[in-house]
Order: sequence, then C-alpha cells, then structure tokens
Amino acid sequence: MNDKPITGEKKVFMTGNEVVAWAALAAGAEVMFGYPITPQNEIMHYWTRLAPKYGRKFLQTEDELSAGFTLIGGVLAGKKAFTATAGPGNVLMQEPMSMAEAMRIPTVAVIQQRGGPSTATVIYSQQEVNLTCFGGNGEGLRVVYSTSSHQELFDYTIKAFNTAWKYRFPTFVLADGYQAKMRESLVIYDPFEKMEMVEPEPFVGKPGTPGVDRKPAHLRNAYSVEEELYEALSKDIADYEKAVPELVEHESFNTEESELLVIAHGVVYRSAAMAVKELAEEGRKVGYFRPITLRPFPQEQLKEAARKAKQILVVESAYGQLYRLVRENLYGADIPLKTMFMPGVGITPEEVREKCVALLDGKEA
Amino acid sequence: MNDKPITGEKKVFMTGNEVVAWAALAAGAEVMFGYPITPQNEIMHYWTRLAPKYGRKFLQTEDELSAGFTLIGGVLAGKKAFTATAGPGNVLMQEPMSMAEAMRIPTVAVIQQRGGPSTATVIYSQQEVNLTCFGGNGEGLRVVYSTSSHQELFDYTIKAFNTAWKYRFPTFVLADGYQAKMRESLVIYDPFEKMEMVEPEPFVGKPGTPGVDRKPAHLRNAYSVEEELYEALSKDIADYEKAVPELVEHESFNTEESELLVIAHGVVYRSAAMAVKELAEEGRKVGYFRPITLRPFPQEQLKEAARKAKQILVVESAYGQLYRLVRENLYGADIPLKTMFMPGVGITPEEVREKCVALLDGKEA
Amino acid sequence: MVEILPKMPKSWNPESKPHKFCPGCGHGLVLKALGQAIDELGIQDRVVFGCDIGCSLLSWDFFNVDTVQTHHGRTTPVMVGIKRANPNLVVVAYMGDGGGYAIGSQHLVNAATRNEKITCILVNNTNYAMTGGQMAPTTMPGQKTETTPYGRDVEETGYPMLGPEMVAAITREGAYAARGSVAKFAQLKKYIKKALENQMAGRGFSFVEALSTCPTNWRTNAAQTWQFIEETMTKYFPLGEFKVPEGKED
Amino acid sequence: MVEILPKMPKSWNPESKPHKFCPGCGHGLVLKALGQAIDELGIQDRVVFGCDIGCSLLSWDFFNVDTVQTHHGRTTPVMVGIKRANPNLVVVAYMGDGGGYAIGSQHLVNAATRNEKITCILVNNTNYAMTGGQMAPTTMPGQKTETTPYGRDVEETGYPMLGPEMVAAITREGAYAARGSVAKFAQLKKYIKKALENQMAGRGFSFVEALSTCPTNWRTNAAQTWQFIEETMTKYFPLGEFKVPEGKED
Amino acid sequence: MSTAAAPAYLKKVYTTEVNKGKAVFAIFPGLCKGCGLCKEKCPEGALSWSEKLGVYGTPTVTPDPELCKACGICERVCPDCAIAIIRVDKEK
Amino acid sequence: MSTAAAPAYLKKVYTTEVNKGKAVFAIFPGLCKGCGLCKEKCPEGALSWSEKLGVYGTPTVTPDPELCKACGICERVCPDCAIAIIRVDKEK
Amino acid sequence: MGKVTRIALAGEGGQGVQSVAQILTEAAELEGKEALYIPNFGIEQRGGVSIAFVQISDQKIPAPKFKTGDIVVALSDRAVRRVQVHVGSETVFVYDASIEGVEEDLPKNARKILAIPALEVANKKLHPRVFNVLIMGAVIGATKVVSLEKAKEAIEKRLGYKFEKSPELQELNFRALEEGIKLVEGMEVE
Amino acid sequence: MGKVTRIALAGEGGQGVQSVAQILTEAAELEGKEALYIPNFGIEQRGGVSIAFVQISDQKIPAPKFKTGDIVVALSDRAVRRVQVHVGSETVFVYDASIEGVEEDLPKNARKILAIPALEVANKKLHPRVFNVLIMGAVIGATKVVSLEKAKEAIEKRLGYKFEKSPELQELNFRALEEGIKLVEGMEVE
Ligand SMILES: Cc1ncc(C[n+]2csc(CCOP(=O)(O)OP(=O)(O)O)c2C)c(N)n1
Ligand SMILES: Cc1ncc(C[n+]2csc(CCOP(=O)(O)OP(=O)(O)O)c2C)c(N)n1
Ligand code: SF4
Ligand code: SF4
Ligand code: SF4
Ligand code: SF4
Repeated sequence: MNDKPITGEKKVFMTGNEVVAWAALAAGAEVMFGYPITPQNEIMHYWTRLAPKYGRKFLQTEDELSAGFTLIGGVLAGKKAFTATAGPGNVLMQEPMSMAEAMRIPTVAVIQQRGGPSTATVIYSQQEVNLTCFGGNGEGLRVVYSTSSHQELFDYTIKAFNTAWKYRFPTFVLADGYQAKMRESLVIYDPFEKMEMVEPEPFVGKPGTPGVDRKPAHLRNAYSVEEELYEALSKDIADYEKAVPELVEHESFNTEESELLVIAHGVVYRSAAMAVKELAEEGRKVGYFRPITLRPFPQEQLKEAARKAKQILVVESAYGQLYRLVRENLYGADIPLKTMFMPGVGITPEEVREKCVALLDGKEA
Repeated sequence: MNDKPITGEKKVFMTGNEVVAWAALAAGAEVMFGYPITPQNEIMHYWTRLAPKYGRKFLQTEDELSAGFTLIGGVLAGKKAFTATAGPGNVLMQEPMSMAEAMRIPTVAVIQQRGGPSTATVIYSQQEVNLTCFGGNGEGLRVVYSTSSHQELFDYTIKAFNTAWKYRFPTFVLADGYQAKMRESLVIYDPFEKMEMVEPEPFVGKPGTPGVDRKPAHLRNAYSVEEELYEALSKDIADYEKAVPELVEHESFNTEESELLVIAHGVVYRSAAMAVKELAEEGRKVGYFRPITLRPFPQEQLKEAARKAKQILVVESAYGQLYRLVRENLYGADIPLKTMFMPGVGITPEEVREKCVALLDGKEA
Repeated sequence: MVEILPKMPKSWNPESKPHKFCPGCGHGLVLKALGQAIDELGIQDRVVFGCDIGCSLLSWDFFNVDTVQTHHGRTTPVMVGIKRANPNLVVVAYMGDGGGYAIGSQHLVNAATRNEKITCILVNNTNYAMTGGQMAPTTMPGQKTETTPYGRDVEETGYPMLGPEMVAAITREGAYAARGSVAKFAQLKKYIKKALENQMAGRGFSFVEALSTCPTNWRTNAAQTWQFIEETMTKYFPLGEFKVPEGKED
Repeated sequence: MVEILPKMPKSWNPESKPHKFCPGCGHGLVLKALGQAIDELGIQDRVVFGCDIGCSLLSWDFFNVDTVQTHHGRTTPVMVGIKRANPNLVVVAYMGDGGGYAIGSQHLVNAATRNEKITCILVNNTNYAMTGGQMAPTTMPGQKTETTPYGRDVEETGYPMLGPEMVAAITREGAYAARGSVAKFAQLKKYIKKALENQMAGRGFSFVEALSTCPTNWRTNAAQTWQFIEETMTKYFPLGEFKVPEGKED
Repeated sequence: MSTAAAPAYLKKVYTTEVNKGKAVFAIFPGLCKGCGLCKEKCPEGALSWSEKLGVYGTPTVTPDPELCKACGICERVCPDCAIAIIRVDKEK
Repeated sequence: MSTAAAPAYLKKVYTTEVNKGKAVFAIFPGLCKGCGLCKEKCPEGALSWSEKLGVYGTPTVTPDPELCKACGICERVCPDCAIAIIRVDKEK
Repeated sequence: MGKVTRIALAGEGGQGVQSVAQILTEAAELEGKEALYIPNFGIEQRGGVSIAFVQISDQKIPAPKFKTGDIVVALSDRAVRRVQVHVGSETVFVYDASIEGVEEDLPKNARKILAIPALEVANKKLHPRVFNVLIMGAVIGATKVVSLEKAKEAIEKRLGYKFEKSPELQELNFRALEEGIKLVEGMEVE
Repeated sequence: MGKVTRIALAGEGGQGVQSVAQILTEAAELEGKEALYIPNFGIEQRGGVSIAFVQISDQKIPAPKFKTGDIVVALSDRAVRRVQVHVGSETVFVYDASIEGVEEDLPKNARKILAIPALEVANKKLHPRVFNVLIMGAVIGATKVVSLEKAKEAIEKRLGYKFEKSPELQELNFRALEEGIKLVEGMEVE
C-alpha cells in the first residue's frame, strides 16, 4: 500500500469525475460517503477503485440525507471526508449541510450540476447556484467555488478541504455535468509538496475520559430561547464576515479598457472568455469578470471591474441565478444589464460572441 | 355533517395556527397532508378535530418528503390539498416542491418560520425567505405570500389556493412562529360568498379509458436531452413572467413624503409600521414599503416607493435575506441602504423607532 | 392473409414501442405481466401507474393508463396521495430496488405499516441500473458493481435486503407480499394480479418484488443473463408468497 | 455524618441535573440504564452518544461522554459515520419512535441491512412527545393523540410499527434486537448492555427498543402512567429478545 | 384517439410456417432488439440469429421450421413483444 | 475538571432512618420533580407526599419509617435519581 | 394610536401563566377590546421558564413583541432573572414574596417593585391550584385593563365545564380573583 | 488562439461513437496536442442516439461545447436528424451510405456532404465489430487531425489487452483504420 497517490507533477487526460477522485486522494481525503446520481457517479467509481490502494474508505449510503449525515459523522470523528452529488441529491443534501452550517462542521461536497428543477436532465446546468449558496433554513454561511476547467476542478477540490477545515464552514465545489463527463488535460500533483495542508481534528473521541480528564464535547444545534441562538449565530456571522476578504476569488480581463463587461461563471465563463478575447483581439472594447467564489461573492472586485463599463452582459445556463447575484452585489451602480439566460443548456463561444457584437454595435437595447 | 364551516362573517380571537386551519376549511381544502413540526403543529391539531365534521381528510405521513409527495398525489387526483411545515421540514419540503414546480402542480404550503439554520429554535424567524423563494434545484417559479397578521393569514391562505390552482405554481404562505402561536382577533368569513373560488381539476383518473376514449395523462419531470428541458422550462418561465404583474402585492405608507424609507415584511413589518407611523405623526419624513409577495417581488412598486428616499432601512429577523432581495430589485438606484438584522429574534417597534430616529438625525452613517 | 399484429397487452401504449429499455431488460417482462393483469381485470380505465426514477422512469409513457413519473424513491407517497384522494382508482407504484429499499424505504415501511391500499411493484435487478450499475441494497455477496469493484463485502456492507420478508414482518391482516421473477412469468403475473385484486378489495398494502434482468450492467449475454437470474439470484431471494390476506397459497 | 450523594451513574453529567425531562418521563430511566451499563462496561472514555431531535435532544449534555445532538431522524447515519471513521469508539444512537420509525426509518432499515456496528436505542412512548403529542408509528389502536383526536383508526392508518421484529426480520448473524421497558429496569439494562457488548465485539447492528413513559402527553398521573406502560403497551409490544448473535437467551 | 400514424414497427413482419403448418412464427424487426433471451429459452433449440436486422441494427431471430413446436415460450419471454406465435387453426 | 461549582441539588437532602435503622432513605428535593412514580411502586405503600417541595415547586415524597423495608425499588424507578437508599451497615 | 397595556407574565412550566394570559385576553375580547397574546415557548415541554406576553388596547395592536412591559410578573427565581430585560422605567414589577435568593436579581430600574404574598394566600386561604387566578386578579387590580365582571365571564367560559361538575370550584376561582385584586389594592400602581 | 478542429460523431447506442472519440482524443494527447471530448448523454442507458463532441488543437481548448462542427458524422437515420443543428456552411457532413430514408433530412447548408460505404466495407471486407474504427479512419482521413501512427498507438493503448489474447485483432483494427482513411481519399474535404 502506497500512501502517496501522486508524487511530483503529472500531465493527464481524464474526465472531470476522475479528476475529483484524484484530487480528493491527493488532498488526503480518508473517506467518501455518497449516493449515486448522474452526472457525479464516476467520482464514486474511481474512488472505489483507487481508495483501497491507499487505505481510504468508502460508504454508499441509502440516500443523500444519509450521505450528508454520515459525512458529518466522519468529520466529527476526525477524518477528512467528502461527498459528491447533484440536482435532486443536492436538494436533499441541504438538510445535513444546514446542520454542518449550524455546528461549524467542515464538510466538502462536490456538486456536479444537472438540469433542473426536479429530475429534469442528467446532463448539465448552472441552476444550482441559489441552492448551493443559500439552500437550507439559514443564512448561507458557506463557501462555494465555481470551477471552469479540469485543472481548477483539481486545484479547488484540494483547496476546498483546506478552506473547510480552516474556516469551518461547509465548502462546495460547484461544477457541472459537462465538467463531470468531459475529458481534457490537466496537471495533477501532490499538494503536500506545494502548500500547507490543513489537517483535520476530531470533535469527539479525543483521548481521556470526559468529565474526568477533559470536558466532554457536547455538540448541539438546538436552542431553547431566541437569544441563545442569536448569540451563537452572531458569532458565526462575525467569523464569516471576517473570513470574506480571505475567501473571495475572481478573475477578470480587460476591464480597464472595456465598455461591455461580460459576467459568467463556471464552464460558461470559458465560452464567454473565448468570445471576449477574440473580440478584444479584434480591437473591440470588451472585457469579462468571472466570480470564482459565488459565496462569498467578490463584491468589491466586481464593483471595481464594472467601473468603466457602459453595459454589462450576464451569461448563464440558468434563468437569472448569477444575474441576481450580480444585481445585488452591484447595487449602487446603474450600468444597463443585458442577459443571456439558457437554463439547462450549454452555451457556445459563438453564441456569446454574437450577443456581444450585437450589444457593442448597439443593435440590441 | 355541515358543508359550510363558516357562514357570513364572524369576529374571532384565536391563534394563527387555528386561523390557518379555519382558512383552509373555508377555502374548501379537502385534505391535509402533514408531518409535525413546531411551530405549525396546531394547524394539524385543529384540522384533525374540525375536518371530520366537514367530511375533510387528513394524513400524517412519515416525514416532510412524504407529506409533500402525498400532497402532490392528492392534487393530481383532483383534490384541493395542502400542507404546512417549518424550518428543517421546509428544507425537506423543497424536494417535492421542486417536482411540483417542474410539473406545474398546484400546491399550497403554509410555512411557519422558526429559527435557523438546522434545528435552532422552535420559536420564530424570517430566515426561510431564501429557501421558500428559491429552494430546490430550479429557478424558483413559485408564489410566496408573506403575511403579518391573523387577518392576512386567513385572507392569504384562502388566496393561496386560488393562486395555486389558477396559475399552477407552488404557492406558499410564509408566516412565522409568532403568528403561529399568538392570539389576536380577526374576522373569518365564507370566501365562496365573497369571491370567485378556483376549483381544482384532476390530472389523472378522469372519466374514460385512456387510449380509447381519451389521451392518457403521461406526466413527467425527466427529460433526455437538454433542448427538451429548455423548451418545457421556457414555456413555464414565460407563463410565470406573464403572471408576475397579476401576482405582485405590496403595501406602502407615506413614501411620497419620506426621506427615510423603511422596508420590512411579515410580522416585522408591523413593528416597522408602528414605528414609522408614530414618527410620521410626529412630523418626521419617514415612510415604509412592505412586499406582500416576496416571490415574485414587487420590483416596480419598490422602485416607485423609493423614488424620493434619501436613505433606506431594511429591517428583518434574518441576516440579509430581505436585504438581498431589496438590493437586487432596486438595482440601478444608489440610495444608501441601512440595515437592522436580528436573525432569529423578534423586533419591537421601539427598536425600529430608535434606529429610525438615529438615521433621521444623521447619527448613524 | 390476415394482418399479423404483435401480441402486446391491450393496456400497453403502442405508440411508445419499441420501449426504451435495453435489449433483454426484465422491465419489459414485468410490465408485460402487469399489462396482461390489467387487461384481465378490465381496469385500464381506473389504473393510475406511477413510476420511480431509475430505469422504471423509462415507462412514463409505457401504458395507455394515466401515468405519473415521480422522483427517485417517492412513487409510494405519490400513489398513496392519489389513492387517498380518490379510492376508486387502482394505483400501482412501480420502482427499482434502489428507489424502494434505499432512498424510499421509509415510505415503503410506513405505507406498509399504515396498510395503505396501494400496490407496489419493485424490480430487483441487484443494482442501480439507471445510474450505471452501482451497488443496491439487493446486491449479492461478492457481486461486482461500479461501487463494489472488488465485490460486495458482507463484512463491510452486509447481506442483501429482503423486501417481501420485511413487509410480511411488519404488516398484519389484509396485506399481501410476494416475490416473483421474470424467469417465472406465469407466477409473477399471478402475484401481480393478486396484488391488484387485494387493493381492489380494499384489504390492504400489496407488495410484489420482481427479480429482473439487467444485461447491460451485469454485462451478460443471453445465456448468462438467464443463469444469473435463475441460479444466482434465487440463492439469495427465494420466490413465493410471504403474506397473503386469507391463508397462504402456493 | 458521611456526605450523602445521589446515586447517579458515574457517566452522567452531574452539572446538567436535574435533567430537562418532564416529571415521570421514562427517558430518565432509559438513560439511567444506559449510564449504568456504560459504567459497568468501563467505556465512558470511548462512548460517543448521539441524540435525535425529539425529547431525546434534551439529553445533549446528559452524560459526561462526547455527545452529538443531530437532526430529527438522522442520529443513525451520524453515528454510522463516526463509527466507520473511528471503529474504536462505542457509538450509541438514541432516538424516539418518530425519529427511528418514521422520518429516519430508511436509515434504520439500511443500517440494519448493512449490519453497521452501532447500537441504537429507540424510546417508544407511542407518540411524538417533543412536538406536543401527535400520532407516532407506534400509536396504538384507539389511542387518542393530538392528530388522532378521535383515536387511531386501524382502518385508516394501520397498526403500530413493530421495530425489533422488523430489525430481526432483515438482519442476519451478528445482529441483536430486543424490546425492553422502563417498567422492567433490570431487563432493559441487560438488553442495553448486551447491545453495547455486541457492538464492542464487532459483531453487528444492535437495536433496543425501550417502552417508555410520557405522562405529559399521555395526560396520566403516576398510577395511570404505570398502568399504561405495563398493561396497555405490552399488549401491542411484547418484551424480549428478537435476535441474539449466539443463541436466543431469556 | 389512435389518430397518430401507425407505429413504425408494424411496417415489417417476417413470418415462418412452423410446426407442420399448424402455426406461424412472426417476428417484428421493428420491435426486436436482438437480446437473444428467446433463443436461449427455446426448448427445441429452434431459434437462431437471422440476417434481418432489428430496431437497433442487431440481428433478429428466426426459427427452424422443422424444430419449432410453436410452444409459445419465446413469445412469452420476449420483453419487447417482438414474437407472435399464431396458431393457424385458430386464425382461420 | 469538575471545577464548576457543586450542583445546586446537592445543597439539600432529607434523610429518614428506615427499616429499623438498617438503612437511610435520602431524598434530594433539588432533583425530585414530584412525578410520584416511586410512590406507586413501593410494595409496602410506604411513600407519601411530603410538605417539602421539589425542584418544580411540587411536593417531594417521604417514607413511613415503619413501613419502608429499604428494598430500593423507589430508588430504581426514580427517573431523576432523587432517591438514594443507603444501607447503614455498609456505610459504617 | 390608542394606549396599549403591556403585560409580561413569567413562571415555571406548571405555574399556569399561559392560562392566565389566555383568560385575560379573552376577558378583553369580551369587553370589546383588542388583545394580543403570545407565549414565549422553548424547546422543552416542561421545565423551562415560560413567559406570556399580553397586550390589551382599544385599537388593533400593532406588533406582537414588546421590550418593556407596563406590568411584569415573575413567579419563580428563574423567572425573575429571565424577565429583567422586559423591565423599564415605567414598569411595575411584581413578584411572589415567597421567592428566595433573588434580592440581587430584582430589576434596578422599575417604576415600582411589588412583592405580593400570592403563594401564601393561595395555599393558606384558598387552594394551591388557584394560585394563577390569584395572580390574574393582581394583574387586573394593578392595570384595570379588564373589569372584574368580564374576567369572571372569561373564567366561566374557559372552566365552565369543570364548574358544572364541581360548583364549589367556581366560587373558589372567583374568590381567588378578588383576593388577587385585593393584594395590590392601595399599592398605587396606576 | 490556435485553430481548433471540431468533430461531432453521432450514432446509435451500440455503434461505438464514444470509443472512437476516446481513442481519437487519446491519439491527439499522444501527439502532444490538446484535446477535449464530451459525450452527449441522455437518461437512457441504451437505445438513444449518442453524440460525441471532440475538439483537437495545438493549444488549450476554450469551451466544451460548440455549435458547428468542422466535420460531423452520422451513423443512423435518427443520428442524421439529431446532428443537423451542428452543421454549418463550413461543415463536412459524413454519413453512412447504407442509411435509408434520410434524403429529406440531409443538411442543406453543409460545405460538403459525403455518403461513405463504411458499413458495407466493414461487413464485407473486414468485420462488423470494427465498423467504428473504420469511421475513425474516415475522420482522420478527412481532418488529418492526428497521424496514422499515433492513432495506431492509441488503439494499441486502449485495446492492447485484447490484442494480446487474439493478435489477429490488432491487424484487423489497423486495417480498418487504413480502409477508413481510404474511404475519404480524394474527396477534397480539406
Ligand atoms: C434524490 C435523488 N438521488 C439520486 C438520484 C439518481 N438516481 C437516479 S436512478 C437511481 C438508481 C436507480 O436504481 P433502482 O432504483 O434500483 O432502479 P433501476 O435503475 O435499477 O431499475 C439513482 C440513484 C436521483 N434521481 N434523485
Ligand atoms: C425534519 C424535521 N421534521 C420535523 C421536526 C419536528 N420534530 C421535532 S421532534 C419530533 C417528534 C419527536 O417524536 P419522537 O421521535 O417519537 O421522540 P419523542 O419526542 O417522543 O421522545 C418532530 C416531528 C424536526 N425537528 N425536523
Ligand atoms: S440498464 Fe438494466 S435495468 Fe436499465 S433498461 Fe438497461 S437492462 Fe434494463
Ligand atoms: S414530553 Fe413526554 S417524552 Fe418528552 S420529556 Fe416530557 S414526559 Fe418525557
Ligand atoms: S427476446 Fe425478443 S427482443 Fe430479445 S432477441 Fe428474442 S425476439 Fe428479439
Ligand atoms: S420517582 Fe423521583 S422524581 Fe418522581 S416523585 Fe419519586 S423521587 Fe420524585
């Protein structure tokens, strides 16, 4: 049994689901809890093949509720653990994630979005933005990374473990069916050689007899009076707010020169970026802004990027989920917002380009 | 057995949960499917006592998933049916509601918000706004009424049935633990005497042999290819957008005269309204805006109400859930926004007043 | 010469044929048995068929009967709701072993306990077929699936779930529970028919597990497929009736 | 004179006493039996106690053992996760009949099938106590609750759920299933102890249902409380062991 | 109802006289997916792969008229109702 | 550990010598909730309501020294561990 | 806006403050006034401190929650501590004289603090079970928010079915009400 | 940005278009090029039309989905209909000559439409099971997107374990590849 799944760096060509399995292995994840759902199944398939070789564990549960709650159990016992799901499974996953949010339990969940609502399609979508950022009966004290390529899927799956364990907020890697199923090249590596990896710690089952050698862990999520909850929540919110500047990530291009700013995230951002770069090369005044963290949202960064824009185009494979985030985070500005909403279907660079050209030429109001 | 639970009008003094039970009876609801959760339990308690007297039915299910899905079944078979839940139950309810959303099944759910996230408190909160408006893996094609008094609880519970069956979007009455448990007076009435009531219709089990006398109902929520889903969704979105102007409701006061506009919803709006009215009587330039439908949101109306405002104060028993809606819907304006966030705890008129005075006096930036 | 027509059950929807199941899939046989039972009972006009997410969803337009395709594991409660709202209908909840024994087992167990007057038909193909062949609660010891690539280890994950036995253990008079197999078509059809009749008589919860083939995920040819269902599966899943309303038959 | 101290189990947390349960609540007795069992087995340092939402949540600081208060119905999976992550721990999932047999029954059934090496203690008080006394899967025929104000009607909602019987029906060697009662303290304690020992031996899923009192929602005085649990409840819920790893005792 | 065009699978049927002319073995290539379940179950070993392709471009089956006793087992085990055994005496 | 102040229920205990001085019946009013389960279970009928109030302001129980045999049943059935029967020979 | 009388009642689970609030608001209803009553409820069925927030007015009551009561009543030591936050400079704070060890915890800012021997009177003169009605009397006496007559009517409405069986109970309750009123007489709370 | 070659392959479940795409992109990898391959997958395990979207370039491929292919291949009548949307004025559209009844459905706007007798050649000259490798050959022939050498290497890599058991299979596959290339020779597709 070899403890290091990867040594050094290695260029590979694989599906996104395979990438996630390798990333989790590389990050030192010890156990995966999961329930099948397309398009994330192959994460489990690769994991179950690879994990035993590195002494890692797997449990297929009876549903996503159980996957989330066993995950919480695994984390409480001190393991680096994770899960993956999508669509209706992500809906159910909100129950355990709301408990993790309340109890500050570091969880990592990879979401491969599919079409919605309901069962819809098994293919692809960006319709789980609302749900992943703000699902559950709470305030959405979570971290959501929206990835766009296999390289990012690898990098951010690893990062998610560090974020979760460092800040103790449920952390999500939000990808999609295209990323799950497509093959492209990336470089995989051993993160322990490259960065400081945050190690997990048990919440329960530490050495010593509780009440004798140490305090017992008495972990709860229920409070009897309003004020008790308010106090607990206020602390969590303060922690979250404090972490925001360290957490937010974005990418932007040509914002200084652009009159048209295109905003997109995830895989759609790639189409947007391609269209924008082509147009920019042709001398058109166009740039893009891409939030990497959808929660917390890079608000200041967006405001800065939009400073020069005369119009903004929001492109997404959903009906206004990113758009609402943009409007909310750009409150105070009054740049005209244009949209390209394709809920549940992919968007090609050509389509974005066409829309941009129309907007730049003033052909579309 | 008397078919009319109420004839004419009657002043009563009861708890909000009792009000909901009476409203559902009055609206002609034929069956309730539910699972216990505080603070909505007494809806079921009153319903199970009253329903048999009027030939209505009840089923206590094994969980909220089942409550939501049996509800869907009841509706499909042609019954006016409803459910009620709260908190973690509302989280689970998202799975069936996402199916109702996808299949345009008219459902009515009364949500008595409690503290969140997770189990938190059984008391009260406004932290289920995100969840109720946008829960599920979709676009939130729903109608959400936020009530503030027992009278409204009665009126809007009745209205919810009409809205649901007329427009075929899942419809929610969003109240809270205070409204659930408090007693105050209201006038109950027989809505059939007062308005046109939309009658339900079966989706399955209509007369005739399918394939012989009529087409079979083949209802589904799963699609094989992206484009098929896109087509179905586009139609639903168009229907929703078309209904928005008919659906949105709000209330406002003194917005023409006000420099400070206070925005609040639900029970908190009552505290806000009291504080604002007091101050207005004292000659201060203050008004309020209160969305009654949180989804769809009365965007135009808010913009109009905010036209004169020099500052806006958003007051809610949550950490920015209404605030985000306000920012998003007010995009384009740049009126400074102030906040009073009390997640999970009640807000008194005195507290709102104090904040307003500070803002009016320019004491708070 | 007379026109020669396929001998499909009358209640099948000819327009959706050939159906969407894979070559050699047992779902077609279970639904043939169900179709014939519906025909023989003359209830096409009052059956409501509900299918789960799982390969069963491919039957959403299979019959010329009113059909609701629901969520993974949720067909039981949807059909309970329909039946309670309109007891005159004959409702069939059609699901896979994942839908019935894993994600929807709370519904199965509680519908059985409440003695809901519905008929459940659960297709046991020992794996999660629709999602590409993962372990199911019914996966057999040593069986390889996509999530038990080295075979199901009973030490780690126990023995296959015994559904009709469980239903029999928690139900009382009025309930019906049986296990048939597409490899014994006549028996399976009889069980399904009895399960429908039991509902129609208003006696109680009626449950039939059908052992079924999944050559795609088993990666079997026709000969291996028959062998798998007839020999391997019956080692773990005995056929027969486990609960009958009035005196055990068979 | 020597200082006189209450005879609480050593593993109880004295600082959270008097505990939060109502006067006459059986939860205190179940947890006394569990506390004594933990003491006698000397495992206070490696027990992790998980409590459900239900009145059981009131035990979140009951013991001087590491404790996790989870969600309604979800204690079983949380404890499964803990046990799988650290098999050296002895985990106890403590829940009510609503949590175990209704909303969490898929977890119970599947943990049992997978033969998870955990101990579940399920408190059967025939109602949903925490939420104010609604019907539970264990509510008895004719019993009045807040959601069966005219008594549970078996025609409408069936007979009470038989948990240990169900667990026994779906588990194989290694599992343990029993039903005790707070009215038979010594027996209950023995069952709980065996259920813990069975887990410690790594044999398998261990399940104890404890009949328990809820004077608050039963609206009974002390005499009626005893009568209810000793006479009424045992009519529907026989005490005893339903599955023992090596030969049935008792 | 039934206003829709006749399903494509009705367009083609291959028939073989079997059991000494007492029955006809009919196969609908528009329904046959070539799974071979029938072929395995034939007690007489009468079925073999045919040149004719089925709905998925895979071979359909064809009976040996000498061996087939028209017992109907293949018809029964076909999950797609692609085989029909028609007893001629009944038909005429 | 145990650095916290001693729990309030330890502050008060009422004791009664029972069974001819061979045992002490001790009740902690800081623990007794007055449920009466013990009273019903006493095989000797030795327990009755006391003037002393328990933690919820309800009456605690007190034994009749003549009747109490120190069998320990009340101690066992108390869900709150409010009763302790101490055998005097052991203690001394 | 009309004057609203705000009353907060706090006690242990069994002390019946919620019934007091209910009867009180029903009496207000009978009087043709507007009333709003909201219990403060926690997770436990029994054992926690329970607070009833009552408001009575001639007009619709604006908001369910208030910070500062006109009269705040505490019936146990824990209750005394819990309701401190609801006491302001205009508040009359009432507590039972038998509560021990709360000297430190009594509000410092109340308009008036009254220790009334309600428990004693109930136990000695009447019956422990009408303790809460006695408290209701005290509240009515201190606030005059409803008339004695309507208070009796509300009691009758709520407990009438019990009175039918044991008519002496009616007498006992009405006496408790009157004794309660007497307890605060001359204490100059208005 | 470098030139990206975009290929869409569509066929029935069993026709092996996904393996073609996989081998093709692996060959590109071996060649040191960048490749991106995404299957279009529906709900059914079998029976639906399956499309493989392949892009090969000298640089990173920007986006996974494209609208218009440089070469679009359809292997069944249903496939012909499904992929119409991916055909543009620059597209070479290839379909199997044996497909019947699609005359109406052939794209009107393609740069070139090629009916190749792949099925016939596979069945008669080679073996039905290498039909898809033949198609791969045709694609390579038409696009020159990878070299014959690397294509063989990729086949070897993927099917090598089978070749070990039956070495004649290697020969068969390689011949299929070459026959495929020949099928489009001189058709002036570049
Ligand atoms: C909540 C949720 N989780 C997971 C899925 C993904 N899913 C679809 S079908 C299926 C398994 C189907 O297996 P089974 O029920 O045994 O039916 P089969 O396909 O074998 O006939 C799963 C896990 C889903 N649709 N919804
Ligand atoms: C998802 C969810 N649904 C409902 C509830 C509300 N709830 C809390 S406790 C409870 C019932 C408890 O009954 P049981 O499990 O029998 O335990 P008991 O209180 O009787 O000990 C319910 C329904 C919840 N907390 N979460
Ligand atoms: S995957 Fe298996 S169960 Fe599903 S249709 Fe194909 S053969 Fe049938
Ligand atoms: S409500 Fe019942 S179960 Fe809950 S603590 Fe009180 S007596 Fe015990
Ligand atoms: S069983 Fe049916 S589908 Fe399968 S090969 Fe035979 S005729 Fe064709
Ligand atoms: S059993 Fe315990 S709590 Fe109950 S009355 Fe007796 S001593 Fe008090």
